[in-house]
Amino acid sequence: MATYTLPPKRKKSIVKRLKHIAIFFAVIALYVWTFLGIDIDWGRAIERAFNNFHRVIPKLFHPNWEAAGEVTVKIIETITIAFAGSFMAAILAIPLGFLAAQNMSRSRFLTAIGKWILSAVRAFPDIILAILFVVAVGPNAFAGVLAIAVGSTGMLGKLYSEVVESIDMQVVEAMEANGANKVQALFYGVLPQIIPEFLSYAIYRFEIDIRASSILGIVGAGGIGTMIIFAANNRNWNEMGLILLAIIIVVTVIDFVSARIRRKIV
Amino acid sequence: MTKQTPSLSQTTTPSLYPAKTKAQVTLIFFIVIGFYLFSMYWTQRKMVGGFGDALGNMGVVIEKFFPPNLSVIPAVWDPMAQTIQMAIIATTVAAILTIPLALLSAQNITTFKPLYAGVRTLLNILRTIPDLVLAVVFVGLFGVGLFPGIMALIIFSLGILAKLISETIEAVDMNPLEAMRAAGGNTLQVIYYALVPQVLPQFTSFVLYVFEINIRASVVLGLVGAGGIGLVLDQQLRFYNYPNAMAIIILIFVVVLIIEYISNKLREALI
Amino acid sequence: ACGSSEGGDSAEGSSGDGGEKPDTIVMGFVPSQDSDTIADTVEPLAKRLGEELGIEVQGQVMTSYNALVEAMGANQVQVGFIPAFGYVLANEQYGVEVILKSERYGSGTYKAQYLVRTDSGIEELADLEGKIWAYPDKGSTSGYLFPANQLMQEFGYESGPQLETDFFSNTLSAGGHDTAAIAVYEGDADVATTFDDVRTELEEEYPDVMDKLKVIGHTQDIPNDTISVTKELDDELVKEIKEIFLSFNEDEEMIKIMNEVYNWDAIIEASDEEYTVVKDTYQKFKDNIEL
Amino acid sequence: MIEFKDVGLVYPNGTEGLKNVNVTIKDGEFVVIVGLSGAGKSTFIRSINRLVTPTSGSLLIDDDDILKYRGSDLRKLRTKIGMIFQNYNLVKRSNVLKNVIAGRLGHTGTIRSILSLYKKEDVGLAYESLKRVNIEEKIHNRADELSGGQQQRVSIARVLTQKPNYILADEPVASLDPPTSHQVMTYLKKINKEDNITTIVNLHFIDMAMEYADRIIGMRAGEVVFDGPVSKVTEKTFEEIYGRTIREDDLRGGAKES
Amino acid sequence: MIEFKDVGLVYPNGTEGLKNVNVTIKDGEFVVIVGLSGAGKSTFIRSINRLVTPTSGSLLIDDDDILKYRGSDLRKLRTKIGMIFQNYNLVKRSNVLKNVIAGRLGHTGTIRSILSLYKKEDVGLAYESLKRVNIEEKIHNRADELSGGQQQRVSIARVLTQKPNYILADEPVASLDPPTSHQVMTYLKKINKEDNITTIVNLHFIDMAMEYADRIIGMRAGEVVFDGPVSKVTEKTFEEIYGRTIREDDLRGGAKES
Ligand SMILES: Nc1ncnc2c1ncn2[C@@H]1O[C@H](COP(=O)(O)OP(=O)(O)OP(=O)(O)O)[C@@H](O)[C@H]1O
Ligand SMILES: Nc1ncnc2c1ncn2[C@@H]1O[C@H](COP(=O)(O)OP(=O)(O)OP(=O)(O)O)[C@@H](O)[C@H]1O
Ligand SMILES: [Mg+2]
Ligand SMILES: [Mg+2]
Repeated sequence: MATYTLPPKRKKSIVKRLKHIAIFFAVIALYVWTFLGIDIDWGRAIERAFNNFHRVIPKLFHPNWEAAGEVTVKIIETITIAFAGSFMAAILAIPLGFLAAQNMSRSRFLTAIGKWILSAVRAFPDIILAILFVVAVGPNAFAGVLAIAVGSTGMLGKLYSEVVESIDMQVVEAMEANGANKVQALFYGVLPQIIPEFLSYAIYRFEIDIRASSILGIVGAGGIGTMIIFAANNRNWNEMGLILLAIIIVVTVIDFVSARIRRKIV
Repeated sequence: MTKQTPSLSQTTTPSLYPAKTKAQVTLIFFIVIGFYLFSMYWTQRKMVGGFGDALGNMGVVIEKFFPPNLSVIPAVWDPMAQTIQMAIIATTVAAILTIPLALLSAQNITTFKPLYAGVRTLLNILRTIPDLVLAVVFVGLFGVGLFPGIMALIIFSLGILAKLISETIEAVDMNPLEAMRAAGGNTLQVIYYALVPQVLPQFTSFVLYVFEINIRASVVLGLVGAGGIGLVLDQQLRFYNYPNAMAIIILIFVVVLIIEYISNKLREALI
Repeated sequence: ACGSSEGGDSAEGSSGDGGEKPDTIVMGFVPSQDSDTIADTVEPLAKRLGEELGIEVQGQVMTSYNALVEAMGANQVQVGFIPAFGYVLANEQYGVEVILKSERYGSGTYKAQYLVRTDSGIEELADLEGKIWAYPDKGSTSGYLFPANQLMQEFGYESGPQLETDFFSNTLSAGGHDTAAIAVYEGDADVATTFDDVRTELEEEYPDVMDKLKVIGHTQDIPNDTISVTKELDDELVKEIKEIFLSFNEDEEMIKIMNEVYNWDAIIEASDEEYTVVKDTYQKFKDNIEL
Repeated sequence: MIEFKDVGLVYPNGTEGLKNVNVTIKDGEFVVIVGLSGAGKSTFIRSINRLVTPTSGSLLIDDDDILKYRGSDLRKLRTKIGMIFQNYNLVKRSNVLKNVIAGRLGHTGTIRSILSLYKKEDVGLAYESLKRVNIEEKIHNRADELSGGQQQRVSIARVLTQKPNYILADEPVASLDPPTSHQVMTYLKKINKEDNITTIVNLHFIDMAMEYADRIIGMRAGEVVFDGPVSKVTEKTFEEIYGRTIREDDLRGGAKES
Repeated sequence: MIEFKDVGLVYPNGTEGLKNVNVTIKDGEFVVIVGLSGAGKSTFIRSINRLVTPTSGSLLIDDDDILKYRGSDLRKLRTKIGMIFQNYNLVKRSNVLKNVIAGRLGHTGTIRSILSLYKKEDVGLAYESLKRVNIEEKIHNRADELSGGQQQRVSIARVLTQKPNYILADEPVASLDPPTSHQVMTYLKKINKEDNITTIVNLHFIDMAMEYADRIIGMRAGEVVFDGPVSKVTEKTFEEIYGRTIREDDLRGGAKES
């Protein structure tokens, strides 16, 4: 085989190269810091897991059927709470999502405000949201609804804004070329592009909210969350097994139903 | 040059959607709204107070959190660092484990149906388990400490990541993969050359997103003895040191913002 | 964020502020972790109370006493079943008053214990110096506050943090009494401070726990969980509530329920003074708990 | 009538999109703009409905300078100018009828359009337009179920529904294969003749331009270098537009690399 | 040499992609396949490197029946057949060099290629190939920064780097404008002549086919309806391929809707 001339090396600016080297070492340093900071005795952990395996795992697979009735009632309660909360969040997140989307407003300031609000909501721990709503409406399921609504708005708003940022703006331009005003362009050009994603994210969040056990326990909303906490405190693994089974079934059913609804609407 | 005037008889004016679709969508709509109204009624039936003082009551509590006692921040830096370290380890391990799982649960890569369906089901089940349950079960298995916390975060992140990334993989342009195959590449080479560059930016941003989630999940982990900032926050609340708690919340917020900033920068660099 | 729906139609009306008799009473219950069975319902008590009072009584179980304290502060909850420490906070913040407390094993108080491995060679509290201490969490009366206070007095430390770093070599916040005990059982810590006696709860999973772990000491008496009321509640009504609860002690059926569900023998009268000891302990930790 | 008077356009980054353009387009004409990539064809066309705004000169439509239009004036202007895009710019997830009826947005109140309460005659008009481009049987299909040529026909129907006085088409056939391209051009021409709508089209293919245009405008580097009827196109015209003499390849718009 | 012997292909859904195809292609030929959309052109070409597998008959390459190839045999086969696609199929986010060197994947060990440890001569070969299509100065650009024509040239360079005995090109110019199309065809022809690589190309445009091909194969509904040198193409050939007589439009591959 003939020898070929090699291509010229890529001309990278020194700044860029230094930047890459800096990032490389920063990452290495981060991991060194991490592993130095966290000491875990792996051998012991594994040995321990081995010893404890029989105490926990088999029991999870032998659900305590006696609690079936109660679990059913509680999970239905949880579904209603999670549904009402996610629904409110799905609506609340829309204006925030649009506010935080870069391509929806020319004002970088407004966008930044939107993003900040969403980050702030997400940084707020569940327990404090829970306390606030208990204080507002008393300890009951509705406090759970409100806590879930606000807690979910942060994540949904962020996801929504990313969806809005990814739409095809040419279509919006075509609407404007028709003489449509901003609102019309929104309804005809933007909404059809985002509705399916908004919907799937809302449903995804609904799933997560069904699992939002700790917050519901705190506000006294009842529901499956309280059961999880008590099963854990009482080391009742058999009951935990049943609760898990119930959650898996419910989430799977929701997955199935929502997939069908999505297919209709997408 | 006759401008055609549209004939406006009923028969030539079609409806916007076929009647069937219309009926179905309307039905779904009413079911959803109906269930919402029912849920609202159901969850409010035990409400005693009404909304009269809701905001006032909240105001009273919120006031107690202010002004935040920022002087505690130096003291809580250690647990914060511990939380970040836990999140780093959990996210890294989850990101590595996600790669094979996401490939196996992407329909366009794993053409062998049973394998695909199996992995997908496994991931769906993983995703259903509440983080608190994971934490409790792992404490049961490994005893208290950082390890069960990290394990819970890993499993929790794995469920989310693998789903998001397998969806990204399913959306890639398959043409370059075909081109690589046509050039004689084997499966690994095809994936590495044609698939990896396409999913890398999304992968990074999802991983960072999960990292952020993991930082916040540490609040839950504190409850089961996994340490970190969550434990400290919980202690401050229990002792009614709300201004201290607020300072910690602000610290978490700032950390999340920084991660978000880095995440955006990295994404820009990669896309 | 919360204004998006109309008022609760089913609510009977507003709960009275200051001295009026409300239509509905809400009873909040934070189960005590310092007990070997953790009850998950307040329903039987609420139902009976409602019947006797002729007022609707709603019972809600909550998992955080912070939330219950705040709810009582906002008068969203009028009657609270609060553990000792939670009561102290509620009293300090919102003037919540204790009227009754539970009686277990024939006593209105309980103790915390120091658990060590039988083969560890630790015999008395003084041997604990330089060891690893596992406690459930810092908000636990029996798991942290009382033992810490006792050790501080006995060995002359000023504050909790000082005790943790200077007396002990290391500490472990285990999240629960059971996990604290297990940490010692497994060798991750040398001493656990828990309620007396957490080992009974673990016997099923760890059959040899009674032999492998031994108690080397107890703290002073801690008053049991309270039944407290908000200051807005009408005095007459409070009196009535108190009497009804006390009357349960004569009721065969209720005694059975209380025993089965809450592990209580009886409900007895209590006064704020009994909790002074908890209050004092809390005061010691309040300001230096911030690490 | 559209009159460009000394129109110039400098993009924010300094690129000169249009230089000193003077062109008058009479009602009912079918004008094709040709030129190399980057010559300024799109800029020219998009100036007319103010998707871009020239930075100098004046641009009169029906004797009114549109360069000073803002807000509702602009929307009114756009209502009477229909536009067809290279990538059709249909809302892929909406069905054909909904896409087409979007052409009436400028004539419909905001509330009414949000609630999808169209006037019967608007729906009728939309259906009529679909019939004119022979695609009425796809009325309830989603736009993304259609082939490229069908999508472009839907976008023509959308413009027809708008009942514009002018139609602008920015490389309407660049994404289509040759037979479909001819189909689409044929429809455009037909509409131009039947409804007497002034039509301005950008094209890459000079032979296709010659086949359909009444008049050809050649652009190069932002300037108009040729403007005249098809019959006046000569070898020299090609030289002006492409910067070299005509070759056999140019008949397919082609050029071998030298 | 490539020999189709009674080759048939039925897709899983029942569509007959190929029917009874008997064709022999000698080494060094430049063959163009023409036919309507859906005629089976792609199926024909993709059978040769087994991206699709015929369901009957036998397909010999260098006297070996490739239809029974699996696994590593198949990869070895593909290594000696280069393929060019309509949409270039480059990895948009990778740079040009990385895309081109991917042509050597079949010759490189898995570990080596994942660690990006290319042999010096492979890199040199890639650079040489880029030079041959005159695009060496873009070597470090990302693929998505290039224009369509440039991307197609990169994909030709990728194939050249593969050093194949055969080149298959499935409508390599369908996404390109005419001048660029000719450029790309010219490069393909040049490589065919210089390296004596057997080249098989699908085209829509019959006139472009005539300009570059040594031999034309016409397909219709999965069958070969014409096979002969360019000189033998007559009006009748068009009839056979398109099902009607030749019209002016066919020279641009166009057809007005009747
Ligand atoms: N938004 C913009 N910002 C800056 N420069 C632009 C912008 N749009 C176009 N240009 C530049 O203006 C010049 C004219 O562009 P224009 O799009 O009008 O060309 P064109 O003839 O339509 O080309 P093509 O055939 O590629 O569509 C080009 O140099 C282009 O790079
Ligand atoms: N994967 C497939 N599954 C089922 N049928 C297919 C598949 N691929 C192609 N076909 C069908 O096989 C026939 C031949 O298709 P092929 O792609 O070979 O045509 P073509 O001549 O390349 O057309 P075009 O010019 O549109 O690319 C068509 O009827 C097509 O619909
Ligand atoms: Mg253009
Ligand atoms: Mg094809």
